Amino acid sequence: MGAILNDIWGNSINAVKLLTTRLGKLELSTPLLVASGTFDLENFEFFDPACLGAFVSKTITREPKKGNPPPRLYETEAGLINSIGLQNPGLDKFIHEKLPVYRDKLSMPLIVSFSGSTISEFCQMLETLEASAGIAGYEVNVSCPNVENEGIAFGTDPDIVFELTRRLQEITDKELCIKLSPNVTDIATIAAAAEAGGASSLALINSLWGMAIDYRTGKSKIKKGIGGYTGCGVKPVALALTYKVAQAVRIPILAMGGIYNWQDALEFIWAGASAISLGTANFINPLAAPELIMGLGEYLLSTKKSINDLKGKVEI
Amino acid sequence: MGAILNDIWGNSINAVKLLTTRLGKLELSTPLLVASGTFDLENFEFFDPACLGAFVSKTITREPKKGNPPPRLYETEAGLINSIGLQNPGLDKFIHEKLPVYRDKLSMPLIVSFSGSTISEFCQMLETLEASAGIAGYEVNVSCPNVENEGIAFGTDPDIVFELTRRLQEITDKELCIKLSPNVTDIATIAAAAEAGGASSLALINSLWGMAIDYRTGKSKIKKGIGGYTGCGVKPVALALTYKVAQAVRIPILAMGGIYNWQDALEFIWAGASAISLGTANFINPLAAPELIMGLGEYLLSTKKSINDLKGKVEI
Amino acid sequence: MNSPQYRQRAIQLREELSDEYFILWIWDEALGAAGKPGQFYEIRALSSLANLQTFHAIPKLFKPISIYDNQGGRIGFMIKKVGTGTNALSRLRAGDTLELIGPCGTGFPVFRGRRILLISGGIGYPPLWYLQKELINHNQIYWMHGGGGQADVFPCDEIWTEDGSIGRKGRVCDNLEETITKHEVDTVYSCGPQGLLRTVCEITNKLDIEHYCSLEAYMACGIGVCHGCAVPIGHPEDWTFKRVCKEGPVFNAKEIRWELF
Amino acid sequence: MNSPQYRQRAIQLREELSDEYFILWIWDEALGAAGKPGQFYEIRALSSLANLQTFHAIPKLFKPISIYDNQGGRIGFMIKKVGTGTNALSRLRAGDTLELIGPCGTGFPVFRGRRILLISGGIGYPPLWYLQKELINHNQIYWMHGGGGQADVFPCDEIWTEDGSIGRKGRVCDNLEETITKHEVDTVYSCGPQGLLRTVCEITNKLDIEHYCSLEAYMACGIGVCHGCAVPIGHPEDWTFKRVCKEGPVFNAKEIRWELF
Ligand SMILES: Cc1cc2nc3c(=O)[nH]c(=O)nc-3n(C[C@H](O)[C@H](O)[C@H](O)COP(=O)(O)OP(=O)(O)OC[C@H]3O[C@@H](n4cnc5c(N)ncnc54)[C@H](O)[C@@H]3O)c2cc1C
Ligand SMILES: Cc1cc2nc3c(=O)[nH]c(=O)nc-3n(C[C@H](O)[C@H](O)[C@H](O)COP(=O)(O)OP(=O)(O)OC[C@H]3O[C@@H](n4cnc5c(N)ncnc54)[C@H](O)[C@@H]3O)c2cc1C
Ligand SMILES: Cc1cc2nc3c(=O)[nH]c(=O)nc-3n(C[C@H](O)[C@H](O)[C@H](O)COP(=O)(O)O)c2cc1C
Ligand SMILES: Cc1cc2nc3c(=O)[nH]c(=O)nc-3n(C[C@H](O)[C@H](O)[C@H](O)COP(=O)(O)O)c2cc1C
Ligand code: FES
Ligand code: FES
Repeated sequence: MGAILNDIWGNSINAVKLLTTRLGKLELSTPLLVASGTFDLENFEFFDPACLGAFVSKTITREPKKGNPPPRLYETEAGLINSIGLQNPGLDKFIHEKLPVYRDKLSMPLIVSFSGSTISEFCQMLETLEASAGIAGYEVNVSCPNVENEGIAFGTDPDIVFELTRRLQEITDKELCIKLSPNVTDIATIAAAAEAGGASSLALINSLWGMAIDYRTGKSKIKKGIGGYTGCGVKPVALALTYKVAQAVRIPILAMGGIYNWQDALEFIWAGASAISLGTANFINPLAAPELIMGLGEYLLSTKKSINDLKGKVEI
Repeated sequence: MGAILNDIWGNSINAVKLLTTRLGKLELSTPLLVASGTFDLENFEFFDPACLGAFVSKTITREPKKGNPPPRLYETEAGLINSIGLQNPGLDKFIHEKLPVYRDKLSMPLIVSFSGSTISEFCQMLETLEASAGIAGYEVNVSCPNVENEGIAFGTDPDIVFELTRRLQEITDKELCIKLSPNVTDIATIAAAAEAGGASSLALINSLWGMAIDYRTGKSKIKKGIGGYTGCGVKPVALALTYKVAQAVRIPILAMGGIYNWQDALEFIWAGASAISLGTANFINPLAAPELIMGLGEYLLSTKKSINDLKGKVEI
Repeated sequence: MNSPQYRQRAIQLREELSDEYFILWIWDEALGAAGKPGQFYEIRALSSLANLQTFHAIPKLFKPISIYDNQGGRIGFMIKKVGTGTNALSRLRAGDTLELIGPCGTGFPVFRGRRILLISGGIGYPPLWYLQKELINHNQIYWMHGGGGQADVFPCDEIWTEDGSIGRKGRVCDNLEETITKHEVDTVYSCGPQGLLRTVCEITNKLDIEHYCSLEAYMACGIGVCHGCAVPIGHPEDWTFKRVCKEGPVFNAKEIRWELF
Repeated sequence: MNSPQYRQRAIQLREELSDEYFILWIWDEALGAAGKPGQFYEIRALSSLANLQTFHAIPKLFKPISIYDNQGGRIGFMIKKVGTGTNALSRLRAGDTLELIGPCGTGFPVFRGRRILLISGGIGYPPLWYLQKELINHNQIYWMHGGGGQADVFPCDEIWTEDGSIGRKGRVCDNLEETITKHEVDTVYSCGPQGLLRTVCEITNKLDIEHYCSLEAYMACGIGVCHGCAVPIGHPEDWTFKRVCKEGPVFNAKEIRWELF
């Protein structure tokens, strides 16, 4: 692994071994990933890419998406509200313009996040992506409204999640990770449905609903009103849901939601995560990734434990 | 109204008028209440009770409840996780020991919070409470698991909420406020069900799920694992849900969730709340209530607006 | 003054004991008159909710700290830095403002004519200091205190350290049964970490000796309203959760249901 | 240096302009060589995530601040205190550490032999200061600046204040059409509050004059990855959301779709 870790641990091969983890079909050199929509190649100007076990790209849809009107961001006392509206260039442009660059530049597995508004749209997209080289796996973003089903988000209905996953796993042999929304009554049932459908891993959480209003003027800080809430303030929720899902499924969990440092990462690993992602933290601290991986590596070395030894071993 | 306000506003009758609000059947002298389980008579040692428009007591159940094993509390970066487990002396002791004291000591309307595990238990409790003097209204805590319905919490099923509310409103003519849980896929439908069933107001939010783990030892900070997350970090979520519910119903909303100061209170009023409650803030700042009401009063005076003028007028 | 009060008081003096331990002194005659040994205050370095708007710093909970000393209004808090709250307190200097809620809890029962053993571990020392001053003229007292190492021990009759750096090496409860017998102890007061208190309770229960034990708990309100600080108290078949901040922190050792912790 | 870099740099000098405005100077030759007028940095008072554990203070986002001056590595940021982030910056003194991400964005196009009008409002001044130094020897420049009152205005050719406390009374764009005609302006550069920029765009579009307008947006990443800073840019029938931090902050006035803001 990268120079960055060797610098700290004096070429210690042990730390490197302790950090490896498995996310479904992927063997990762570190348990650290980046959350879809919060990270891109530009961030590699700030640190050594070897920190990352895999790279998750921003969610794409079949057609280009303009995204939501501004303002799209507001920082609260303990997190961030965003309302990007899945702005993206669409599947074609992704495959012809972004993917070749990723193939060229990325030194770690690429996980492509995508979303659709009908099951067949998801399937078509996956078929097209399967025809392209350089993709190690998929993160399926099911938080888009389902046009076949009264606009209810895919991710809130276990039957739809089951059916969607079943259809998708028929198309690909690569890593198939379903990304769950926290804004549901019973995330464990949805997680179990994804597992039953054939998902090889789960990612959680996507953003919580959040809102902020200018107390002087009464104006919503976000143009669309309600946005997605992420960062430090959502950590207790993300951790609770990670634990719930870990109790309900056997497939690996990629956990995220308010992870800012290695201590946070450990909480999620104890709760049952096989890997973790940095999202909002990338904005708050450009060096969040290397600092996390160094702290985690040092902790593992000092306790002589691997990710696997700690995973899910929370004591209740 | 109380000396505390007159001190600040020079006996200004205007501020007093501007602060009045209506919560269903109750005319309140201020829009400030206290969240069930976070406040009791002891707090009145700290400030003038005239700050409060009404008093909400800790949730009672028919039988006494021992509550959850310790540790029950953990403070996170931006809030509090609790796992009290509805410890309470039960309905009988409440009526014979607590209620007389409240009747004696409270200078504002008393709203009694109660909970049950079957619809008939809720009804029986309400009948018993109706026979007692000194109660201005009820807050119905529907976050207890429903024993008739596979242990699923009452508050997560719109049909049950409708039926429960319908039955309860037949028993009482007093204020009937249904307190909603935020841990649901679609709070607006549940709110609408409560309104259709005959609720005269809604309270929200109860606590979010939350968890914290000691990163060194892997031990859950809360004995039961998952607890209820409240305070500053939940504010964006509470505000989003308040707005959603305000769009879905016409009955008044008693909003709470991370309100710490008057600026926070205003955000919820803009979003559609007729009244607001302080919960976790009572622990963080013993003077949160008077400071909030003074700040809010000064704001209303300076803008010559009443609660009613601002309520729900958020600009999206 | 029956119920806990809220006050903001200037720190009169700060005493440095070691890197980890320090004492904050305030002055308040009325509070001084109200406090009893074993009672505590919820205290905090002055924090303003206004900070939320200006600095985006979120104020945190108060922390329970025993009355260490009370000289008719000169009230002392002896504090060990262990985490966020106590570290914030450790940054305070004379002249800075302390927020207080208290006095909280019920305190120790005070007797006359007894043969008393005080036993404390680490930060269990401060409440016993205040207690022994109340007991000293009317009872025979033997005080044993233990800690991790040299920094964790304070004046008393018998010192134990786990690393053996001063006093006897081991845990302060290692010889407890013999000490109780040798000194013909009839009443024990204890305060310290859970593990220690549990052992002391086992021994005094076995010997059937009166024992008042001051428990710790994570607290939110400190005044009995939130039920966050509950501990299981009562008879094995008939116990309830009592509040450390209201019915406690001192409980009769016979009634503490350790098996339910 | 094509992409923004992350640096921590000591503040060399802090210059006080008024209660609300100040300048922070740092020194970095490589960054100095990379920066162009109209570009900006995401900056912050050094915050550590370690604070989360020790002080429970949650670090916040960086804030976009234009390059105000750049003398071959002596880089200045002129800042107005308006909220949390800029207030944290205002507490910095010489010797303190600044965190920087940049240079960000594309900056202003630079021409020769033009008749240029610079128009700025409030905190739109700093990027135009750096720009006019680049333009001054090769163009004819007229600079108009407006602000609320005396504290908000800085050296230029024509000053406006809303309260009339100094210069002409009114908004800096009140006489804009005449000024453009009188000075035979062919190129306009603008920066300032949205309302002002919108008016300036309307006028220059009507007169069909080249106009480069530097927009503001709330930012998270500052480097083009989050799409949080989007503004609608393009033709009325064929526009997309462009990123102020990457394709901007400077846009061609004709392409800014104000009707979609
Ligand atoms: C009635 C009572 C009287 C006390 N008297 C004193 C005193 O006189 N002097 C003194 O220094 N301390 C005293 N304590 C302990 C003191 O309250 C805690 O050390 C303090 O609350 C820790 O807060 P923190 O924010 O610094 O640490 P945190 O960041 O909350 O925690 C640091 C570590 O301490 C543990 N911890 C936190 N709070 C407690 C607790 N209440 N009990 C056990 N472990 C805890 C955490 O799990 C963590 O490992 C007393 C406690 C009680 C309940
Ligand atoms: C490309 C660019 C260059 C800039 N250059 C400078 C500069 O050289 N000097 C300077 O002082 N400022 C500059 N700004 C503005 C500066 O970034 C904001 O003032 C700052 O982000 C406010 O942050 P805060 O935390 O202090 O205030 P906040 O607490 O975030 O907000 C305070 C008030 O300002 C409003 N506000 C916050 N951010 C913005 C924003 N980006 N645009 C409009 N309103 C906002 C809020 O709604 C609120 O009313 C620039 C902005 C951009 C986008
Ligand atoms: C600006 C922004 C953009 C995001 N875009 C996406 C996206 O395109 N697809 C997706 O699945 N999640 C998206 N997310 C959610 C994150 O991937 C992640 O699930 C969430 O931020 C929680 O993690 P955090 O608290 O560490 O940020 C976005 C989050 C932010 C803040
Ligand atoms: C310690 C504690 C105890 C609570 N007990 C109850 C309760 O008995 N009944 C209830 O309906 N809500 C209870 N709640 C939830 C609060 O009433 C309130 O809904 C929640 O705390 C959100 O508001 P806040 O963020 O202002 O605290 C409790 C919350 C806390 C922190
Ligand atoms: S801390 Fe709230 S009841 Fe004891
Ligand atoms: S601020 Fe993230 S893309 Fe511009």
